[in-house]
Amino acid sequence: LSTTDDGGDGGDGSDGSDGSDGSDGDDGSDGGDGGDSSGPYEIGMVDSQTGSLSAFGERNQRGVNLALSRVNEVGIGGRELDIVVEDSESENQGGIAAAQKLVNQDGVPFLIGAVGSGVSLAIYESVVEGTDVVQLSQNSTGLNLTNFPGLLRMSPSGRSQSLALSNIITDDGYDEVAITYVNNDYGQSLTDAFVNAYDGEVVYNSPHDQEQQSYSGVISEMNSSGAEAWLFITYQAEFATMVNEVFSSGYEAQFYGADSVSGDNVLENTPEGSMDGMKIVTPSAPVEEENYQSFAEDFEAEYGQQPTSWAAYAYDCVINAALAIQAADEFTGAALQDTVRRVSGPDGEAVTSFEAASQILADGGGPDDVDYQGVSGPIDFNEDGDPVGFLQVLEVQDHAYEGIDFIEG
Amino acid sequence: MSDGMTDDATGAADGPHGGTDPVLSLSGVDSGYGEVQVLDDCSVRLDPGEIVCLVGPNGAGKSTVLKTAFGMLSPWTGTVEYHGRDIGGMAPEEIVREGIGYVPQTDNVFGSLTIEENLRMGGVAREGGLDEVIAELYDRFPIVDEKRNAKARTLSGGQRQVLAFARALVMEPDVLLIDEPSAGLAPNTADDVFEDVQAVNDMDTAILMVEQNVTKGLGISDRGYVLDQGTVRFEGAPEELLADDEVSQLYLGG
Amino acid sequence: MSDAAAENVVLSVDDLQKSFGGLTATDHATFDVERGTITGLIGPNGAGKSTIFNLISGFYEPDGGTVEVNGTDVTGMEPYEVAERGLVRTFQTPRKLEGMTVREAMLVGPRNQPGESFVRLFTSPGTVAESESRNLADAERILEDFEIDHLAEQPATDISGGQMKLVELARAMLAEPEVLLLDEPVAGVNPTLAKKLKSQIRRLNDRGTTFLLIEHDMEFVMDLADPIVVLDQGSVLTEGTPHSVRNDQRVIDAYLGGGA
Amino acid sequence: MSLLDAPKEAVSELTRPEGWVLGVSVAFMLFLFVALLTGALGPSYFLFLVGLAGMYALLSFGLNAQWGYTGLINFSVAAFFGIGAYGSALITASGSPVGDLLDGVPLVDSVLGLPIVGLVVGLAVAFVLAVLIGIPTLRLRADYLAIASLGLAEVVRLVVLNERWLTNGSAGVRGIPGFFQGWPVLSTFPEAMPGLRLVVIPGSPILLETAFWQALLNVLLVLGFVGASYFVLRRAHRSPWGRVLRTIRSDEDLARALGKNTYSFKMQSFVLGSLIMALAGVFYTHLNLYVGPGDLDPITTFYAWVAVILGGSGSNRGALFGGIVIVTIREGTRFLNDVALPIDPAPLRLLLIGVVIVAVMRYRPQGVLPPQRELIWPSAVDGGGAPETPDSGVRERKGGGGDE
Amino acid sequence: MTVLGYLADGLVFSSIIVLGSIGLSLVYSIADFANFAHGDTMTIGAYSALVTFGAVGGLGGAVLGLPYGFFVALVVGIAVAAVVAVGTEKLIYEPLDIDSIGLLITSIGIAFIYRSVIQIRFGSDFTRFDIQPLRPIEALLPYGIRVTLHDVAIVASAAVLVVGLHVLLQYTDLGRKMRAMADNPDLARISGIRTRRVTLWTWVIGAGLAGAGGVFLGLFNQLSPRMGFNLLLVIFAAVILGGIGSVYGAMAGGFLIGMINQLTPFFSNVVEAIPIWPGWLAAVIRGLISIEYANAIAFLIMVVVLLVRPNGIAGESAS
Ligand SMILES: Nc1ncnc2c1ncn2[C@@H]1O[C@H](COP(=O)(O)OP(=O)(O)OP(=O)(O)O)[C@@H](O)[C@H]1O
Ligand SMILES: Nc1ncnc2c1ncn2[C@@H]1O[C@H](COP(=O)(O)OP(=O)(O)OP(=O)(O)O)[C@@H](O)[C@H]1O
Ligand SMILES: [Mg+2]
Ligand SMILES: [Mg+2]
Repeated sequence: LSTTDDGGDGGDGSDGSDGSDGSDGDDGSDGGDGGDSSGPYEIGMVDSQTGSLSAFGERNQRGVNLALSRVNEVGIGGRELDIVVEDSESENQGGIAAAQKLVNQDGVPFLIGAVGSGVSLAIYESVVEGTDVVQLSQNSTGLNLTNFPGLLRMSPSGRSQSLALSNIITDDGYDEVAITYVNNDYGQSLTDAFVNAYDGEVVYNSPHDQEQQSYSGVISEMNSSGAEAWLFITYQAEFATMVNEVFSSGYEAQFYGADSVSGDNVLENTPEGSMDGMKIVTPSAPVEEENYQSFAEDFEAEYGQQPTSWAAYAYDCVINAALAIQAADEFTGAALQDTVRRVSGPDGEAVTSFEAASQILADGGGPDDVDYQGVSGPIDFNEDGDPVGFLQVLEVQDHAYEGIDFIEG
Repeated sequence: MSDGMTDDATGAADGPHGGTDPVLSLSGVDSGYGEVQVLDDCSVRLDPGEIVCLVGPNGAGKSTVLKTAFGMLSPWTGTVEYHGRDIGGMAPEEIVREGIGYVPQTDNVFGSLTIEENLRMGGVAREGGLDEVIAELYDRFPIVDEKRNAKARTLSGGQRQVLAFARALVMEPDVLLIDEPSAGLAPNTADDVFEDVQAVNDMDTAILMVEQNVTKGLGISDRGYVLDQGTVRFEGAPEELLADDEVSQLYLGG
Repeated sequence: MSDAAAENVVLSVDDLQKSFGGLTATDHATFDVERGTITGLIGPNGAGKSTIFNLISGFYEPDGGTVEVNGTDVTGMEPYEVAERGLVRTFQTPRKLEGMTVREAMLVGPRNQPGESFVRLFTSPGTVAESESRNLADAERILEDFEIDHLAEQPATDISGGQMKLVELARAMLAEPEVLLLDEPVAGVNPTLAKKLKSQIRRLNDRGTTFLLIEHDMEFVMDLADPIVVLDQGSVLTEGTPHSVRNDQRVIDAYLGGGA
Repeated sequence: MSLLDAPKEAVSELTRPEGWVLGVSVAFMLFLFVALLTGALGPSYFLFLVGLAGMYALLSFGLNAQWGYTGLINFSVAAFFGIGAYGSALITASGSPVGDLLDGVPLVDSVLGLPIVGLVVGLAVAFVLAVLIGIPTLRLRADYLAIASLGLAEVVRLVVLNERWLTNGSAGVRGIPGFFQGWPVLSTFPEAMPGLRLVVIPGSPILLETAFWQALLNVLLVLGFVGASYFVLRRAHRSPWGRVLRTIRSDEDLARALGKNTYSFKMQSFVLGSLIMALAGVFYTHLNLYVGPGDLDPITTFYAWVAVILGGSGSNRGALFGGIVIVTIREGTRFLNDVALPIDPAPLRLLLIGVVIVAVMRYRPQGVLPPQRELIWPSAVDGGGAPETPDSGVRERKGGGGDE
Repeated sequence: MTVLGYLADGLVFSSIIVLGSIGLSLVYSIADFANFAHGDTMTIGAYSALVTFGAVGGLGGAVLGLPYGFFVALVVGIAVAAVVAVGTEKLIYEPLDIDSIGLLITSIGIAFIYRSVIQIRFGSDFTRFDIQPLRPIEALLPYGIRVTLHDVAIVASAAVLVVGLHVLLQYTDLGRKMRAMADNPDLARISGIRTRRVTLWTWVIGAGLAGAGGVFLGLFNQLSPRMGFNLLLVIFAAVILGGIGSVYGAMAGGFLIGMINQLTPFFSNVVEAIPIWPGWLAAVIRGLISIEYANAIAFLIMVVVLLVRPNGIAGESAS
């Protein structure tokens, strides 16, 4: 039964989604391993290369490239890793079409994707569910994903962020808060969770659309709500606009934010001092840890800027996938389903780089003998497919982010 | 029916007439729209100071002759000459500057512009003296004067025709091509227009005119052409054409 | 008007008024069109003839006065409602139908085609086909009568000015209305052909169609129409037989001029 | 003229562009076929693309019935598409808020969840909305509908996004069954079919498994929708009904003068088009099994317009073709990825789509398959009404001698 | 925030919309199609200015909180947008032989091309001009008006451009020629109007203003490859509201739409305050007049305006 395919071209369409039954069952019939030891392992990624979340896609891409070079320096059992990236256009339709191509055409057994929570779920429901392809979302923090154990994600659920935020705001002594959130699955679910957890009064709670030219209406309403604590659950571009508008309108408030409002580009594009004192909760490995430091160094060397958590998530996705492939007996969805959690799970020796982890596997170690510690956190997927959240609390001081606290999910 | 007459037609078309050089001449022109040929070896000549009238059935190609002379269509073969210079295929906006004016059969005013603006647009290619000319035209066409500031769209069919005529005169052209100036005009107004045509002609403007009001049209003309199916079938003095039984029966409604 | 006369009146225009801004285009115009006549409507340019057509056919809403067709008040009705009551008009400037051949443009003419009901296309395709064949034959015949049958497959926009007028007229005739309002049907039409159209109009008239006819071609109108209504500055100047109108000094002054 | 009736004549009757399109299409089909056989093209993926093409074809059918026939400018294709999709999804999905809202209502309870009910509801909502939009706007100038529909699209999108009690808001609706859920045989067909393994080219087997059979069902469904719509549209287009619409498109006043109730005709055309768009939405729901507010993005409207214009306004075949072209452009450009390029492939793909659109407009401005020259009820022509008129034109007439 | 405050915000935003809508309207009437690449033309203007500003930087002194270099960048932004548009006209639109809807579709293709080129060159992330944002003008704060000098600069520059255009159209023949051409291009040529030249000028003016709008948009908010495209729908609404093809209508429409967009919070305060009966209606209205529906409200108001004036604010009444 064993066949050789993967003849170098991307479009072999032979492996991938094994049916639940059928002639080839779940043995290694169509795996690309075995006979062909020279061709690269091909996995897929759905990213927001264009559309409203394309800025995130770009950040992801940097992490992916860095990770790929790390992996391919070492190799996976002598073979390279290749990622076919398809564009979701930041929309469900595009995302599903992209995933269709990757899964049913390119036949990838492992799919990284997508950015937006809505798109990730749409892909899962319409393409991945019912097959044994592994889907690992790089950026989705929407709470709903927790209900789909088969859908893994690298970024922790927003719930822990929301809890953390509500605690911080309460601890800072504010019993009134004004919230604005980006009107999508991400914004809405995080906000819902926050409102549930927060004991004080939410005096203003309103969504805003992405990519508007002005949010002065929103911030003036926040201002008139009377709350002194303002919580922003939105993306960088939108947040930067809001900060500028707050600044040039002369409003004053204590800002809080969820992960997506932080980033170098926000700092660069907002006036000095306009956010000082703001507190942001973001999932991250402890920045002082050695593996993050080396990641950040490499990243700076390559791209001339600080990494963002989106780059870190994408980086970890790739490393985790590579380890799963190396640990698996064969290159099939079923086999990868088995190893993907275990190589970064709590059992085994904690290692912080692909090289080290790969070494253990090469030395005959099983998937449970490694515990890859990611640059975005310890990973350790739970039964819902969510990683263990490690949260960093950042405070803006002198127009720069400083870690002031570290919370274990 | 037409076969018998073609012979006369070709004979009439060539050779200068009386020795003067024509101001405008089409010789052996084929022309048409897209792939569809309309004019077939068509030759028409306009001498200085003349009024020439083109008559013929609907769809004969009369308007096409004017459009080809004015650069709206390029001749496929043959030449269009103005004072002996080939102007075939020159753009209309340039031909205006050469001194030829054109009044189209339909769509001949700017509906959304006022009468005044219509006249001003008629003079965009003028070097100067615009206001004087326009004042003169107002004098000559009271109908137009009355409605200076009305949008041309609101004019009645006949009023529009007058405005279109006046618009072409703003340039004080050397040659004027007019497509059915009397169509839709009341008898008295039509008479006025024919008088105006003559008046313009008296000021040394040669006129090539298409008319269906053959009696009046030919009545003021120096020469006439009968066009059918894109070819000149007859050419001659108006009296001759009107007198010819065959011509008058087939084309002039006699 | 008396009741007896009313029986015979197919179109009645009563005290119609319409102004545009400061300009009064129709000024208390009143006249009747009797069944079976070819009534001429003449008058100087800008007298308001086309405006009256627009008022009658429902394209303009009158400022005052009424229009009755066969005794029904149609004032303020939609044009299609007026047409449904048997009155069809042509336009002075011919309407071009883009993306259609001349034949198709003709086939729009007939009124109440069964195939114009979406449902019947599927419930009774037979009836649709039948009426369509009939209309096709009619259209073909009338195109021949008008000497434009060779244009049948020509795009309806790619024909000469005069040909457009012919299509416009032929199409309106295909509608077979009770009253046909023609706005300068032979302006720009070759005299020889115009003569033939005259007999077409007469023939239709013999078969019962009433005409209201605007035309500046005196030969045409005087030959064909009786009575003739003369309009000037929006109101009726006089009304009568061609002979009486022609010799009316006011008409000569306002309209005909010395040459006629 | 149909290919089925008389293939030979039909081929010989084709104009040059038609022949060209036919040639290219056949070549493309062959290419796909070979790709499928050799395993270079995954069969499930191929069927997915066919489904998408069918969906776009439906959208462009709908728009064509509005713009191509009647000249109605509708910028809310995405809204009607979304209404079809949401209507069907909210009725059938397990996680639908509508299910909770209507919980306990006796009769309704028993039909909720049936895709066929979803279909009916989706179409019904689209119908109502089309009529509501049509009433104020269709009496007025053409641009008016354009702007109102632009507004409508935005309003519908925002309502879907914000009214969580009804639509689940930004979370979207999930838990949607396949269209054939609950049907005898078909509902379990994909699972029941054995996984097949065909080897045409040694070493590149073709695997036909559950996903494939599922996709096959979807394709059958969309083919059914497309076929039915095409049948209706074709008949309507060549009928006197369609002729009135074309008259309205070119000169509404003329149609009115000839006694046509143009308002009613415009309404019919608008509603018909909207229903077909909603049908596309219904299909989409059961194809992707998930709908979210993002599916109402105006980009769908763009693509429908591009499909109609590329295909040729007013042409049903063109609309069908346009739908296929859109999928080829949108999804085919993904294969750019397989070629190594120095620049970021994603914007490049956008660039390529732009270039293709411009190129088609440049070289085939009237669309690839413009409508047939003349549209007359077919059996009436056969019935002997229309004589065989030659290809007209002045030239012809010359040969023909006198007119009298 | 006071009504004055909202109005001031509206004025700033309107200025940008007005610049965009004038150009769109001009091209609409002359070239006879709805140009979907207009938004991306704004983006081109903005990014050209960004590059220029990066090069010349804070040249010399400053007016209204803006270095001279910014005005240089503004001019370059205008020029580049105009040049690109003229190039596109010459290269793409002019040789085309299609109707207006075909041109519309072509312009969608053009829009994709513009946008992708910008994204390839600049990436998809947002950025800003390197100009320190300002605090609101103190003197106006007591009135509840919170605008900065930059906002004033935007409004003033837009006003200068609009007045300039007005003068150009009113005191030269160009405006009349444009209208003549829009009315009947064939007759325009017959009358001796060099229509190609008029078309090119139209593109220069339309795209130039769009470029300026893009630069101000960048200053007002931020730059991203989708910035102009995101504004396009609003601009279209403004143009149609104003009456298609009317420059002054476009100004009025742009002004109104910009205002409405910024006034939504104010409207929602108003409906909160006034009693509405019955209760369910109040709930519905209050639900709808909220910031989530800001865009929808703008459209609805537009539809209502059009119901009253079917041809737009400045359009001529229907016959
Ligand atoms: N735009 C066009 N495209 C194609 N064919 C045309 C076009 N305009 C006119 N024709 C055809 O060319 C022929 C000559 O048209 P032309 O307008 O020159 O006739 P004409 O002699 O002026 O007739 P009329 O007296 O009716 O105005 C006609 O057969 C007509 O069908
Ligand atoms: N829509 C309109 N708006 C303003 N004025 C109009 C309008 N339509 C017609 N008029 C004016 O009303 C008057 C009558 O016009 P109408 O078209 O009825 O004249 P007519 O008798 O048909 O003339 P003609 O014989 O020249 O066609 C004219 O002065 C015209 O300018
Ligand atoms: Mg002519
Ligand atoms: Mg008239």
